Amino acid sequence: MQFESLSEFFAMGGYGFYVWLSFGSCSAILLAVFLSSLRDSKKLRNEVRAQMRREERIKKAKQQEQA
Amino acid sequence: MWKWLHPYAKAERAYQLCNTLLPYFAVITVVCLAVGWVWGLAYAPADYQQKDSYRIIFIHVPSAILSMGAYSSMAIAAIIALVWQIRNAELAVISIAPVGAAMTAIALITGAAWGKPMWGAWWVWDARLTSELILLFLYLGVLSLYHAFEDKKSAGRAACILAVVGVINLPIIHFSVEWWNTLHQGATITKFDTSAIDPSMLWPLLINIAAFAGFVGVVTLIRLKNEILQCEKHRPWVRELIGRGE
Amino acid sequence: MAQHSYWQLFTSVYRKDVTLAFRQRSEIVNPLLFFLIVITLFPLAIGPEPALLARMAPGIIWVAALLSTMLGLDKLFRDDFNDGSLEQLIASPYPLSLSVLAKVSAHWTTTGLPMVIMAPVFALLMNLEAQALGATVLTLLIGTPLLSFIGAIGAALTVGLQKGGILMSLLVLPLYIPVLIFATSAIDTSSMSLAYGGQLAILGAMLAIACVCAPIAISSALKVSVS
Amino acid sequence: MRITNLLEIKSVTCTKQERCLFESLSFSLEAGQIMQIEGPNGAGKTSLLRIIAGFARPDDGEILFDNKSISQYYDEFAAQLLFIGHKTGVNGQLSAYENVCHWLHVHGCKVDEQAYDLLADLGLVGLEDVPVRTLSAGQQRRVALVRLWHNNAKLWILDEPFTALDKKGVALLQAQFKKHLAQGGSILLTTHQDLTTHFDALKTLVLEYQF
Repeated sequence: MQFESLSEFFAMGGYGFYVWLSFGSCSAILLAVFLSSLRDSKKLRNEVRAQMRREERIKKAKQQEQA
Repeated sequence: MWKWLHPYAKAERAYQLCNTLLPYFAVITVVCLAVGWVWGLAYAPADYQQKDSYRIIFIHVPSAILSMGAYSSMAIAAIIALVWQIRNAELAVISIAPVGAAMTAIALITGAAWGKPMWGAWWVWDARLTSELILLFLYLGVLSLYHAFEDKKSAGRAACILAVVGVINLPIIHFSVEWWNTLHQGATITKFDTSAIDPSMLWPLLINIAAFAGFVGVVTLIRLKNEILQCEKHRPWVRELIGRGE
Repeated sequence: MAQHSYWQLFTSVYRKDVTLAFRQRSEIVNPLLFFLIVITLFPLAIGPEPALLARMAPGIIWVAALLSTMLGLDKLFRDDFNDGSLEQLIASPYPLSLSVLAKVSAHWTTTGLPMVIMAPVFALLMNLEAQALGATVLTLLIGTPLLSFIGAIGAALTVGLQKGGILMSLLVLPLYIPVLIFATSAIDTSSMSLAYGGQLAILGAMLAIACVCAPIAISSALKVSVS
Repeated sequence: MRITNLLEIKSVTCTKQERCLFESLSFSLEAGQIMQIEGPNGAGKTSLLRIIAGFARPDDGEILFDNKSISQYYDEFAAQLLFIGHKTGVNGQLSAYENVCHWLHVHGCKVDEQAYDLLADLGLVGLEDVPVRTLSAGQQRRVALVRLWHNNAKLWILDEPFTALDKKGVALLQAQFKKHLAQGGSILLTTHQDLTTHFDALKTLVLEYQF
């Protein structure tokens, strides 16, 4: 371990601001891209389920018409 | 001659392939990221000159490498899509673009954050940073062109054409920016590349590169699965798959 | 089968576009006026101090040339796309890249060439040294067709879109950067009365690449936009 | 004359905005045949024509012309193709004569003094050198239809050719269809009015509207 104490670790030899700024922004961007991909996939699945339900309703309406 | 590739042109098979690959990429990413960051931040020795500010290298260099790597793999997928008319390659181009743009953004931000302690200015018109900035414009061009089309099929092909045009111009841009930078060399001394990096710093750097590559793989696979489902939405295998709640 | 003469196609498409441009005189005058206005903005913004203006003249002239070429690009395929002639060009026995080559050269003749002719006037406005004038005209002569070729790729990609204008410049400007770098440095070195043949050679090489590769990219982009 | 399978559409599928217009559609067209595609609005008639003409690419399936796939041999196919869509392909600023000459050059046909006679055949005498935008919609349509009288294409693909045409124009057009079929050419068209003259080699294809 290069640093004696945790506080020294955060100080990063005086450059703490820059190091943690870059690591923070990097993890923020990585997280943003990852979560937006997951959100897209959930949205897509809901869209398909909604479409399936819509077609159910159309089919049911057609059957009532014929019946 | 591309016969073995063709079966993956079938959307469902490609979807299953992404599903099988995803866990491996995820494991690599998580492990390497954890090890790489802890090693780089806490255990790697400080640089004799720049002391601890050099630790930004552990995310700046991997993201810069991956931004170029993602663009070239996007261009290869674009060439495959245009030459062999393989629809899945088009979807791959669209899946790589966002995470590639993210990598370029990270490289720019960490480059600027690293430049401040070293050269005293947030933005320096260093050749590599400028090429990275133009690469970001190329990514944003591909993404905005894709989202400008309503019809997803022609959107994919247009994005492929732009990716190929971009990759042809990439070396020209890089060469001219390098040349332009040495022309105005007098302005700032921009010795940016770390000279001989000794193994104690090299290993965490390699692990971080693997971690970032794994991350690009994970996000691309997820987005590729989304694009395949989006494009095959009306097909029975998709409805049955989503019905099962996968 | 009718006689296949590529030259007949090239001249016909070229003549059509040039006559269309001359019928609506504004299509030629507008980019030039825009060029002039952008040139006059800078002294107003930076101050009239001659030495400073002369130092910045190459960059300003070339940025203005870049923007006015882009202004003229929108109409390159827009009218043909809207009235259906683009479809007829695609459904013709001749390769589409040949008619695209004709269209881009017609576009250059109506927007690029007037800029080259008017360059001395703009150089005068910007108080550019006399010996740099030759370099300015030469770089514009080689550079503007290059701008038309690269810009036509962006125009072809966005012709089918309603809000294509801004998007086209977002796609095309990064690709213009190498041209800008070498053209302005050619004028710079010539104003220091040094040899600038190297930069011109690189511009010429880029033009050669663009002449060959751009029509292929443009025709595939047009086929995508039409579909 | 051996019936050669001029045009073959093999299991073509097309989806637009997540709506499947038609699925694995297959039919063929021999030389000397005319096929009329009928269907309600939005059934995908125009999309089908644009796919056959090679402007759009189908989701899957392929189109063969003289047993050669049109995507690989597009230039050869285009030499034999004449396509007139909703958009006439006529430039408003140019005169009718310039438009016709330009089209003939682009399609590799010899251009001689015939252009004036062709325009006369279509009832555009005296309007040859006036900018086309000043003509009426029907007259502009006729300027586009002049191509049917002077071309070397075997396959005609026409998207609602009778729109904006008066009775005399429609009759004129159908007479030209007969002449083209007699010379062994084939026609693929969509129209809402029924064909008034009788064609013996008439095939019809009906596209239903699919949700």
